[in-house]
Amino acid sequence: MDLLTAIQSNLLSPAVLFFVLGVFAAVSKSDLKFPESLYTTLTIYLLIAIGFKGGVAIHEAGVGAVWLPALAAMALGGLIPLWTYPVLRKLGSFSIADAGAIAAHYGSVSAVTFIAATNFLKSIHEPFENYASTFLAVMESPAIIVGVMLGKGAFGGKFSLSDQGVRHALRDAVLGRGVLLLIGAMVIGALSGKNGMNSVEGFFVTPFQGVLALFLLEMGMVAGRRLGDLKKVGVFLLLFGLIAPVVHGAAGVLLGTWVGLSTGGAMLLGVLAASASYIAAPAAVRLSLPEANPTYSLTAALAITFPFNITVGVPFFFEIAKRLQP
Amino acid sequence: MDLLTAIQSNLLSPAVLFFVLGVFAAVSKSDLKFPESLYTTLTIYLLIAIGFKGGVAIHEAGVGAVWLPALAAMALGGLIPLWTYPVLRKLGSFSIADAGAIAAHYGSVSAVTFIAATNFLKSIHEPFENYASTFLAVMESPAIIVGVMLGKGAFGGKFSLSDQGVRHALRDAVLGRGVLLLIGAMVIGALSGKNGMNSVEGFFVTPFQGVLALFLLEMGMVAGRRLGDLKKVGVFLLLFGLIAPVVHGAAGVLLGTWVGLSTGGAMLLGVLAASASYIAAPAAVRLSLPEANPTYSLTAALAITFPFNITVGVPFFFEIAKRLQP
Amino acid sequence: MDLLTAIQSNLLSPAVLFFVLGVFAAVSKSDLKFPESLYTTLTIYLLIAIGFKGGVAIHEAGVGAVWLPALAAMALGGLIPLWTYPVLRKLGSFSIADAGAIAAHYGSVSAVTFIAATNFLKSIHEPFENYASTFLAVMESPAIIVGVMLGKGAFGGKFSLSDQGVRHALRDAVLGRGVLLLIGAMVIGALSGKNGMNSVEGFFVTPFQGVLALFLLEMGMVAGRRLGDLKKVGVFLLLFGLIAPVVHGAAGVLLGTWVGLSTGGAMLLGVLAASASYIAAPAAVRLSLPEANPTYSLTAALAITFPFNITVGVPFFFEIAKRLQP
Amino acid sequence: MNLHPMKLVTIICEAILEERVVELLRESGAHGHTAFNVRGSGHQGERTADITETGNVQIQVIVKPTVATTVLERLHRELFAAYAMVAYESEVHVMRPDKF
Amino acid sequence: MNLHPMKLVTIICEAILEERVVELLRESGAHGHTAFNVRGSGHQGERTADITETGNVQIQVIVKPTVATTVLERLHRELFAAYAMVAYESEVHVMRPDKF
Amino acid sequence: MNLHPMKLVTIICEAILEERVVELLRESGAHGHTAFNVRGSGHQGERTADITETGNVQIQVIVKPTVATTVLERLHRELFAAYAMVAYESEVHVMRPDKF
Ligand SMILES: Nc1ncnc2c1ncn2[C@@H]1O[C@H](COP(=O)(O)O)[C@@H](O)[C@H]1O
Ligand SMILES: Nc1ncnc2c1ncn2[C@@H]1O[C@H](COP(=O)(O)O)[C@@H](O)[C@H]1O
Ligand SMILES: Nc1ncnc2c1ncn2[C@@H]1O[C@H](COP(=O)(O)O)[C@@H](O)[C@H]1O
Ligand code: NA
Ligand code: NA
Ligand code: NA
Repeated sequence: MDLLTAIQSNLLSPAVLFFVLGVFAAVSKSDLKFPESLYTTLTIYLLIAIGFKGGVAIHEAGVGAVWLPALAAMALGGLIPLWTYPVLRKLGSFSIADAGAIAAHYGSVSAVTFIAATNFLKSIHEPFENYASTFLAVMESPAIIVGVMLGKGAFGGKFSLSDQGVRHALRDAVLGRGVLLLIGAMVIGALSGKNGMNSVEGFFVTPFQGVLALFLLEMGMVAGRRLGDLKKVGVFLLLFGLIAPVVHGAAGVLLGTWVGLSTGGAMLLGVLAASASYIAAPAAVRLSLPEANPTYSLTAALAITFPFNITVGVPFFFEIAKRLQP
Repeated sequence: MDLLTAIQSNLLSPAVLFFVLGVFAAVSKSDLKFPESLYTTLTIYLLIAIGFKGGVAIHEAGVGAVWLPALAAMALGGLIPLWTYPVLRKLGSFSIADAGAIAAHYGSVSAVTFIAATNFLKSIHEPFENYASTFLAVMESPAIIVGVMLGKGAFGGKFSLSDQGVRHALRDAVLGRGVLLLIGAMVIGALSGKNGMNSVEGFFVTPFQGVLALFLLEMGMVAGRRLGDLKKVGVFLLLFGLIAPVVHGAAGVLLGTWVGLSTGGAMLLGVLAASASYIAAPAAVRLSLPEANPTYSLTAALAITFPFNITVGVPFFFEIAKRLQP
Repeated sequence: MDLLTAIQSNLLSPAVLFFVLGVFAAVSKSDLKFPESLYTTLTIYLLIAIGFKGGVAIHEAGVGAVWLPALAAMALGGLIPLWTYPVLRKLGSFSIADAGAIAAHYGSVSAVTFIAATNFLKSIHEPFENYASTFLAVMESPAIIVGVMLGKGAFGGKFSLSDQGVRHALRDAVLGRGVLLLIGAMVIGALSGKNGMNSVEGFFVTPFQGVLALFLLEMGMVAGRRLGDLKKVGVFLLLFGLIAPVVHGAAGVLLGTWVGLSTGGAMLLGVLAASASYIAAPAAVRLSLPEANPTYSLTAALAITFPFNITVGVPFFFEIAKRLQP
Repeated sequence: MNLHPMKLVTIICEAILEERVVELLRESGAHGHTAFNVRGSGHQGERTADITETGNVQIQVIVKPTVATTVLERLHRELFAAYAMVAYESEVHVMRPDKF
Repeated sequence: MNLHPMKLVTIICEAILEERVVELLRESGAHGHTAFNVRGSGHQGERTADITETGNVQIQVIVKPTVATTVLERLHRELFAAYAMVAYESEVHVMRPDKF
Repeated sequence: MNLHPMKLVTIICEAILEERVVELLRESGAHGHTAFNVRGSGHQGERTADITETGNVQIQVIVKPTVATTVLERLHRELFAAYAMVAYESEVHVMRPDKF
């Protein structure tokens, strides 16, 4: 399949189409509204399902195969803010807090983008390391910590652990429900193995794609409500939201290939690097960098980078991964 | 299978029995209560699932096969209030607002009644046009618009688009979440076709019947709480709630047969015509015709016509469709 | 499989591991929180699913096979408080109200413990009477009624049906949503039989184990929050929470064997007797015995007896059942 | 426009008490009430709302001053001692005094 | 610390009216509002919150006294007669009066 | 029956602040609190409650007048500038003044 066919088939997947429907619902001011508990429930479900499947994969592959690429993924997440921050400061003229906030979002990761990428691989029957969700789990926190430190002016000495907001934020970044559910379910998957999978497959695997579609309908509504903010964020951030994923994605694919991942696996690491967090990072950043304007980071992550990744980015990073594979 | 066996097997389906359990829970004042978010979630799920399946069917059958019966269905929905209204005014002595309100409910449709009918067809292995849910989608709004206009005294000149309630109501009728989810999911199904279906089948098809049973448990509780209102609505409305579905159902089957639908398809159009809305219509009517007493329309639609249709009506309209088939 | 292997494999089941994850989440003060409606929804789902499966089993086995063991189960439930109460009064020096409250909890049953036990049997391919959930349904109420009467000082003459709390509590014990859903779904299962099962299997059976795991994650959090109360309840109650299930479980297995149940069935009756209620009983007891301290009964039932049963108790009672079988 | 003084009594208590409190309000002469689920903390410790058993409910009722007194006195006598509960009264103004 | 008197208007009504009431508030000069779902009972009978159609919503708005009067008068004129609804005013104190 | 005047402080703010605000209340001398999720609009725009990140929480606390002042002042100093937030004080009457 060539890049264009891949993009097209990706665009016609139910998940992407439900995202578009959500955007339409928001823009047309329909009275469709998800109950908050549904959103929370879907989040819990998706995180457990990904984590559990990853854990079963670790059980099969052995920790020996996983630790090196996982460490590489973690490092990449923590490093991304270090080059994103100066770009945002110098070229984008953002305040210290805003630059740190945006850097935290783009270093951290989006679980749904990751799932969309695995779906794409499955749809073209491309194999990949099933334990790749480990990368997702370890990439969520480091960038948030680094970004918050940068946004607090860590290098100007204003960063302090006695700041209540920072304390709450760091605790949430390390022990937030996202990390807890992903890692927790992963450990459970690794402990219970194939037997465990057989028993819960009918809930965590069979309906998974449909649940994802439902979740993307809601994400579409949330993103759609932010479309109006696109004007406020300015041309620079708009371009940043398109270029950053391309750069980070390429870096991720490269690193993945280098540590010996398959084409599919390297592409997934690229997608993770390219993705920007819109669940864990916003909450942690809001608590610790209140002077940062959430409109910038959230609009860029959710209304620009996320749609770019799940439509064009996913097949694009796959193309890169194919060409880089030795 | 003869009519009686059909009725009996229909009565013993889990869906109908869970409805009865719900009525019992309400009447016995049990402390069973569904959280509101569960009801909303079930509604969203059912609408998306029906719409999506219908869309995939359109993908297979081609729009060419669908447009004529869909147009006929739409027209039927818009016409039903035109004869229902004078009957309610003259024979029932209802006020203008009340007659318009009830007419809107009976012209519009009930998604759950439609599903119960497709289940019945599946249980007796009777084929039908899978795209029939298109009829459901296009029949929801027209009757509401016509009924509200009648109830506002459209012909006496009191109807006005500058009335805030009317504006809100019409917008909801045309772009309410019911229509949005049904048509949206339908378009997605038509675009993503068999491939899309394969990926989300485990969520939107496999557990569907069970989710419906759960939803009917809740509907039973809602209907059960209205049983006490049966005394208030009077004998005329009680009879209307039983005769209207028979007349509308027969008209629907006739029209369906005439535009070339199969026995199953004609029966489904009959069931839709016979059904009365208790989700979209009540909200729209309440907003635009506040002087109408909701007890009349809701009790008739939910506590009389709905149970009649899902128990006796469904097999009955099938019987008619069989006899009319050339 | 010997007892130790059985315990080990039981400990590594996803359900038990998710319970542990929940305890960890609570103890580590993570921000993970389930929405209330999710908890209610999971409860409704689990009760209907168990009840329905039991009903289908009654349909197959015939009421003739079920009534005797069901009656025995019911009697056992009502009798347990009669010996538990004096022990708590004399040896534990609890007040009349507290002793009655705890006795009510330990006579009543825990649905999730029951499910964990059936899972264990399935995992070791041990057959059991599928209608055993009938025992669960009939054992919930009697102990609550007896326990509340004891706690009200029934024998000292202070018990009175004109007490509002008692009236509410008894009505809930007999017609609470737990009993209503279990018995209601059971009747529906018995009426709709294999056909009904075929239609709703994809919802009430396929995802069941996974839903249970999710529910146990929440139960783990609830139990984890009670761990701090372990100090408050004292050594006596701690021991009681471990010894009572062993004694009651052995009695249940004995009775089950005696009325002719299979090894698996006798073990299930034992598990039910051993289990302590933490849903129906707490609510009913709180309403009718407000002077009883809920910390005692809930902590014992939820933080001691429940974990004991689902980890060690289940394989242990199976071992007893095997040895008792003629 | 004429506004008339009324009392708003707010009761925050264990969720399982809702039905009993509403019954008590009706018996005391209230013609309506409003309720919703809340979480909180107090002398009986933390009350989380993720399961019904540990959740709270907030019940609000607008009544005439005399009814407010009856309500608070009955709550005091019948429920305060045994349950996690807070109740307070405040002054509000309504347009249709005959409604309450 | 300086506290400034403001009016808190509370409206409890059928859930489907939320959008209309919020529009009315904005038109009357309010600069914000807060809303949440509730259940209740009153002259129009019991309103259970398990389905949106029969649920209520409670809307709270802090406004200047003159705006409060406008809001209550418009509610009275436009919505009181036809819908299940209760509205009342009470006195609150805020720190940033220019916010309202 | 004796009723005692107390202050009810109501805080409406971004949902993610709940834990911090409750901590602040405890530090200021409150012995309890009540909280629930709400939606709303204000100077920071609309806050819909369908996802936690954009939802609000309403926190209510009954305290002695001096504690109310401390609470409002600390909110003003520490949180008002940076977050979507409204806080106000009102007068309520309780039966058990030692509880607060
Ligand atoms: N000072 C307070 N301010 C606001 N709500 C309170 C206060 N104290 C208690 N509550 C509420 O009332 C419930 C019962 O209080 P208590 O009986 O003190 O445990 C708590 O769970 C809170 O929801
Ligand atoms: N006396 C009251 N106190 C508190 N809330 C009330 C009262 N009367 C009515 N309500 C609320 O307002 C809604 C509409 O009232 P009504 O128009 O009287 O049916 C009810 O469903 C309750 O939620
Ligand atoms: N005038 C008002 N009346 C009632 N609630 C308000 C008002 N203004 C703001 N709020 C609430 O306080 C939140 C934060 O307000 P703001 O900081 O102005 O955006 C809003 O989302 C509303 O829930
Ligand atoms: Na990233
Ligand atoms: Na119709
Ligand atoms: Na027991």
